[in-house]
Amino acid sequence: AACTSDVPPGGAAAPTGAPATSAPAAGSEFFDQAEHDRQLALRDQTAQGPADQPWMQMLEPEMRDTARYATQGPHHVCFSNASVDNPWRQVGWTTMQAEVDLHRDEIANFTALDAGASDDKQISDIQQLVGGDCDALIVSPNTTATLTPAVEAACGQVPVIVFDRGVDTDCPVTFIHPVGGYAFGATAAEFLAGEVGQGGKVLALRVLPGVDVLEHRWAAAERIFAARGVNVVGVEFTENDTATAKSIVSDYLQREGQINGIWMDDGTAGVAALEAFEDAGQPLPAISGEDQQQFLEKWQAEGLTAQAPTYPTFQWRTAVVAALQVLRGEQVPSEWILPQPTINGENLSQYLQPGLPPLHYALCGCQQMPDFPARWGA
Amino acid sequence: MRALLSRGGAVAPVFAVLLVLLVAIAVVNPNFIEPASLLAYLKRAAPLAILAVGQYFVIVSGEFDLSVGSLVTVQVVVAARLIDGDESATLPVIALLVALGLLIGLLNGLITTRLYVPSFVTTLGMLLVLSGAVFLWTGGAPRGSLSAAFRVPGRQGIEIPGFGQVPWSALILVAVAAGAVALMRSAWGHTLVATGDNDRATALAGVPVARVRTTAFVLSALAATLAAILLGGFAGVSAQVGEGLEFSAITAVVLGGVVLGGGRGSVLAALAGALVLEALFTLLNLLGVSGALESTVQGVIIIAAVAYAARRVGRTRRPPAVPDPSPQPA
Amino acid sequence: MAGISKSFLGVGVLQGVDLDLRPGEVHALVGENGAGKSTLLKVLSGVHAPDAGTIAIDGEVRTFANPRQAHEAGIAIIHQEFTLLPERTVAQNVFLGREPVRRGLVDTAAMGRATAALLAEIGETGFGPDAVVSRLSVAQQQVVEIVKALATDARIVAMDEPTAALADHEVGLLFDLVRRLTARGIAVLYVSHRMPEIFALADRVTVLKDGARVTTVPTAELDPPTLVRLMVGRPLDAYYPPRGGDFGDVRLEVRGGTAPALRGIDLAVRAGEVVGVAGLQGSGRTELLRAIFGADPFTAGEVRLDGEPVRLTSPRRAITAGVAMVTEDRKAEGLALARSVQENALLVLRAVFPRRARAGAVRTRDVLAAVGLRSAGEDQEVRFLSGGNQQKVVLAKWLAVDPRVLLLDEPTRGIDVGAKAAVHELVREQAAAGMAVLLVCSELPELIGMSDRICVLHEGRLAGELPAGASEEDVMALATGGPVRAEVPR
Amino acid sequence: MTALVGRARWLPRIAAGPAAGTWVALGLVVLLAAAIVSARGGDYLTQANVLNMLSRSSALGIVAVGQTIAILAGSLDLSVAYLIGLSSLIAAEVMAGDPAMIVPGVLAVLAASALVGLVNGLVITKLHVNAFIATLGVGLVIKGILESRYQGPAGSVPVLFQRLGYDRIGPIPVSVLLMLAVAGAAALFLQRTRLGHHVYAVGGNVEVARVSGVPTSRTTVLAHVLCSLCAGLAGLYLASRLGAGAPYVGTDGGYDLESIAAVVLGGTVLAGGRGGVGGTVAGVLLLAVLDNLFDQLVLDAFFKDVVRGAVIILAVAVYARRQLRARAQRAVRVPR
Ligand SMILES: Nc1ncnc2c1ncn2[C@@H]1O[C@H](COP(=O)(O)OP(=O)(O)OP(=O)(O)O)[C@@H](O)[C@H]1O
Ligand SMILES: Nc1ncnc2c1ncn2[C@@H]1O[C@H](COP(=O)(O)OP(=O)(O)OP(=O)(O)O)[C@@H](O)[C@H]1O
Ligand SMILES: O[C@@H]1[C@H](O)[C@H](O)CO[C@H]1O
Ligand SMILES: [Mg+2]
Ligand SMILES: [Mg+2]
Repeated sequence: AACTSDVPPGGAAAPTGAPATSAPAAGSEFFDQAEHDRQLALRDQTAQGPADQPWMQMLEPEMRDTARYATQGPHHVCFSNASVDNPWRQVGWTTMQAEVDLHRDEIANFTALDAGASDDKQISDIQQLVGGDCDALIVSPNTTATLTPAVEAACGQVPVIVFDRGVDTDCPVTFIHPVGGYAFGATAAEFLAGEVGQGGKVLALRVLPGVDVLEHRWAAAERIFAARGVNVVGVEFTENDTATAKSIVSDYLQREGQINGIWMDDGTAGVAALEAFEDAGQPLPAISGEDQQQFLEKWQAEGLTAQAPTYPTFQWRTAVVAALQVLRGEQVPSEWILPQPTINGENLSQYLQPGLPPLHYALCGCQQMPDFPARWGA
Repeated sequence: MRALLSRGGAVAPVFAVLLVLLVAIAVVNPNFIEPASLLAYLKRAAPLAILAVGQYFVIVSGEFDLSVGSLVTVQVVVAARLIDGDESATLPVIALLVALGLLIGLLNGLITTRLYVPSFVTTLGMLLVLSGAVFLWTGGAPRGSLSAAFRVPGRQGIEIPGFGQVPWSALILVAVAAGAVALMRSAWGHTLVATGDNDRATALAGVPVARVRTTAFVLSALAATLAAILLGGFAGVSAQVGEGLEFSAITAVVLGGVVLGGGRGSVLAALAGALVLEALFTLLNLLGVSGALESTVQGVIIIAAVAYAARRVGRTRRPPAVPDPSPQPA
Repeated sequence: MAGISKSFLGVGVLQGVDLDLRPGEVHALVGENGAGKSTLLKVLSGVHAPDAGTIAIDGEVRTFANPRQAHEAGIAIIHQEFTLLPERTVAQNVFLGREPVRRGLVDTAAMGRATAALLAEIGETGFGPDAVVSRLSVAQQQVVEIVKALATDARIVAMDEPTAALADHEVGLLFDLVRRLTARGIAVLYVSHRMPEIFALADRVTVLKDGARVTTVPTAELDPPTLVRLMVGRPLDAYYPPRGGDFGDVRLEVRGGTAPALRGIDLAVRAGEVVGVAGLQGSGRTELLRAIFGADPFTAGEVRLDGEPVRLTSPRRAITAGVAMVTEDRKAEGLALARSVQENALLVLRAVFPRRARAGAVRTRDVLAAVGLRSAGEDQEVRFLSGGNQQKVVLAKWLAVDPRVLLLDEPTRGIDVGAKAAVHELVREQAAAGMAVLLVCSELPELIGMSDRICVLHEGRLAGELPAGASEEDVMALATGGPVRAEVPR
Repeated sequence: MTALVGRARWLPRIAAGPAAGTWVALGLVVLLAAAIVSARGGDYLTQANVLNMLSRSSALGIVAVGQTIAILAGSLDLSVAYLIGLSSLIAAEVMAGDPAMIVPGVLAVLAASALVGLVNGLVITKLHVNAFIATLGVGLVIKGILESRYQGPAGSVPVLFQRLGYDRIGPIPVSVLLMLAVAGAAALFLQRTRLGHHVYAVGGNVEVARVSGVPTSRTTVLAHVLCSLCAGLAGLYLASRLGAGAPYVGTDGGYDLESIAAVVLGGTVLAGGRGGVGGTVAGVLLLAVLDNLFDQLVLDAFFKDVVRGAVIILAVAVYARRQLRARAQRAVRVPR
């Protein structure tokens, strides 16, 4: 029998030499100095595009021609989703569907497959979608390195739009993402270093190891804390379980006597961490959270010393917008860098909108969409 | 007390393990032996300990309950959505949670005993159904929020003059333990263990084994409900609260020397198994065993502790990994 | 075997037992329940390692670390407890652990052929090598058990109460087989509580008492009373307790009882009466008792207790109504093996009459004392008791509830002569106190000796009734569907 | 002629076996799926779709075959998911992109997984720890190693090795052939070798197996070694698919509970001693068909879980019913 191979041209994961992520040199594996410096600089850039539509804005775009992808509508748009296993992704997914509904004239069919956080399933999903009659494929990869070959294979057949976690290849028409994890982590760390001062005690709460966007956050923060002489009393993983987070913080309070700051790579357990201070009868620390509803509410109610860097969920809208632009043959940036606003004491009230679910993300960019807020669970 | 803890003269090994761990914690952190610290430890251990008590009933009757973890999540998420910050809704919603727990336990029990589905499968299926259903209902992420009143049992305590604050969790745990011991000493308790040992013989002795086992599943689900109230109270809404709790609870029960397959072991030892697990986490934390290697240490210690417990029990009969309630129309 | 000693958890079970087997002899091993017979066989077959003593075969000292090595040394054993895998076929069971291999794969064809040949040799025609064991009757399973032992080229075959679950004609076939084995020079070690078998088969008898050998004598120099005295340590009345005289009203009545394996059974038992139920293996005796007890209820027909119609649809209902049943398979249906003697004895009380549990504990103790339970105490787990002693616990459990109707399915299976007499006494006492007893017992002399009347089943129907003192021939005639010689109007 | 008769004798037995139900169910679900999809204007039984379903089953199939052996032996293995992750990493790191290192890489994975199986088996038989806890504990140990040594995908496998994950012979993916080969070998092992017979015996009743001269501990250990080897193979396959090793590839795929679910769906009794690989393959395919159907219908991810849970319970309830009926018939057999 004929032997055919679907191995992506050049092979998977490591087309040439070792990919960035392949050699685990302890600690620095996720640190890329150039990218780090670029992101920190990007924080100060002004984004192009409509200020009231941050999901349409872009930083330092290098536009690319897409005329060869232009086809007659209405289109069949496909989406391979890593999972909806956390509230961030849930809000994003809801927003994305709402965005699709805004374009029902152009999108006749929207097929989405959920890989349930399994790389292998997502590879098959992508193969299946590409094997169908999709006009464009949006991918939110589960793991950067391992999804690369599948995405590369897909690039040869349909225009591919990647957002959030990224892949190790340039073949997608555009890669959409906010400024990035280094910027997120650095912003939070700079704020805390300023609040607790040299020698101040900071506890770092992380979700889990191994997700690059999260690793970048800590990699940047770690450097800033070291440079500013902040005493990092612990780095713990919470797996986003509020009870675990609260227990960990209680233990540290007991051990350390007092803690001045809490740094988080993901704000989900922020309120639980603060409650540990309350239950121990301790003053609330300075804290860096995220744009999650319950954290913002707590912030407002308690008048926290806080800051919330964001990793906006509105990028899920951008992916659909970009797909349509590509199918229309309009130019898109080859790397679509979205702004990454930071919530602080001054602009808090501008972002906090009451009545949304506790795990809602404020930067969904969905406030003006039809069925808001009901569709987002209010 | 000794009589309570022992059987045939020998104190169950789990109590020795617990003592060693507590002493080790006290050595690393002398503050630990202060009443406040001990109470805090009990407070933290309470949800798992209560789950272990519930799981004990099921395991000693010869079954498994893998659905408790997802049931805990369901209960917390349901409570948040229904209460949605409304204080006055607290009690009615708690009543509803209890009813839901009752229903799930009943389903687990009836499917296992009436449809003869091995409980490992019943409750594995239930785990999938529950975790899927609750997020289907809430659209993927928890909604609403818990009331302050709902959070009292898990978060607060009662002020006892001259002693300080005693967490409600600790008191509830003591009550659950007392209730469980009383239940196991009743005729029902004896028939429950006999059912786990030989359900055919027990059925022929006039025991309605299907009902007895179903009751065990209901008790387990009610324990999960109580644990959910404490966990939700302790740390608020989360989609992850129940994750992995079924394995922790089963591990705790087995650490207590209770035999998977049924028919052997005491409820207090199962509860002590949960205290051992929690003490183990605390100690590893205190020793600063890095987050990552923690699992490895945990795995080794769990195997060692169970091996130690197994040394005392008869070696001749190796129970099956999964008991088989093979269809036995009684 | 010389100087064999064995103890469990510090309790001595065998003390320096000597035993020699000669080629071609049948050597009977007898003794009370718990005397250590099964333990000795298990030592011989490598299941237990002895604490002291040696085993020599043809003068060569051997030690067996596991059953496999004993197999290889030519020792085969038929255990007291079943050693079959219910989900596997007869051939797979027969060759378990010794599967023939050809070119690396199991030679299933050879296995089937050899099994078929063995089945033919023992005269079994009811099933073949491909039958799944769980589909066989208890007696058929016992046959498989025997074939399994024979399939090895054993020079020593040990049989632990092989006839306990066999019907008479199968016992006969087994005897033929044993004789053929010995003719080939194989030594047979034979454990049984049935006196007639010992005198029919054995060349020599070794008596064990409390784990020590009392004596070994040629059977020719023995008579039953002497043997009993050697075993029990005192002479025993050879007779059954006197029958009751004045029966009360009808306690238990079955009218048109029909179940999958029963057709229109009519039957009545009066207070104080012991009614025997006879029949061949599979004739429906167990089925009848289970139906009355509600374990597999009648699908049609009526049951009355003291004249009142009752619906006994579950054991619980039956027990509440005053019916008790000693089941024939104590391991599978009678005992919670990991629970203590006391737990087991009180189980029914706790389950159905929790208020009476306390008083019941006292009564249980009396019953256990009367049947002579040998245990390390009330807290001992039942699984560590000898087979006969386990049976005594089952009896105690049911007598503790003071039933109105007592259903006994093979109540003396596996218990020693002394205990048997005690059980007979107990049954009579209960009857005298007004209980109605329905007794199934495969040993005809015992059934006849104990019964005030005998109902004979044939293929699920009541073939007839016989009065007290009927002969074995009468019973067998009815049981095999032969001409009715003496029918007694009811 | 005789061959025909011989075969005919087997037919009813196969039809009555526990696996038959699963294959029938599989057939029905495929028909149902085809009907639903074509009613919505889709095309279900296309070659592409069928192959997609098949290749999706490969990893789970290989793991589940191993799990079948462990379960038949009266045990079970909760450590497979972590072992799969570990295996993928070992493969990718040893190979490190070098085609010459493929063989050493494969051998290293097989050695490591055999070792894990050995540990599982020894903990169960020598330390008398229940399989549930033993394999859960060993799984935790591996988890710790993964978490402390790796923070994400690592290593890389050479393109040549990726062909295992991507090549097709004719229309059939190599991975599917690999799964079928593993299943075939396992079936042959279980049905036609002494050790296979002993696996059934130990799972049916350890004590009976022991007094019958079966080396019970060795059999249990062997069952675990084979189960772990299958997990190792699955890890190799996934490494070839991903091009790298990934610590979470096993747990994210849920291969532990899912493989057990597939085995049970295939009619193998959880308590051991009854069942076989044929049913497991059907169980795996059934899960894949359902998954594929859900995808075609674009069902909510959470709804899938609900349906999966219900299907698993329902299927096993049906087997139990069949078994009950079989028993009832046995009791009804009125003597001739
Ligand atoms: N595994 C064990 N652990 C503890 N005690 C045991 C064990 N096996 C047997 N015994 C004890 O050893 C004694 C002898 O038992 P054994 O089974 O050899 O008696 P037996 O002569 O065969 O009696 P029976 O006629 O009732 O079968 C009994 O008291 C029994 O309780
Ligand atoms: N456990 C069982 N499994 C399968 N069939 C059974 C079982 N018990 C009884 N039967 C069937 O029911 C019918 C009646 O058997 P039953 O056991 O009542 O006969 P019996 O006269 O008591 O014989 P035995 O001496 O074997 O107990 C037989 O056809 C038998 O095959
Ligand atoms: O993929 C998302 C984003 O990377 C974000 O950091 C939150 O959690 C992950 O699941
Ligand atoms: Mg014996
Ligand atoms: Mg019978």
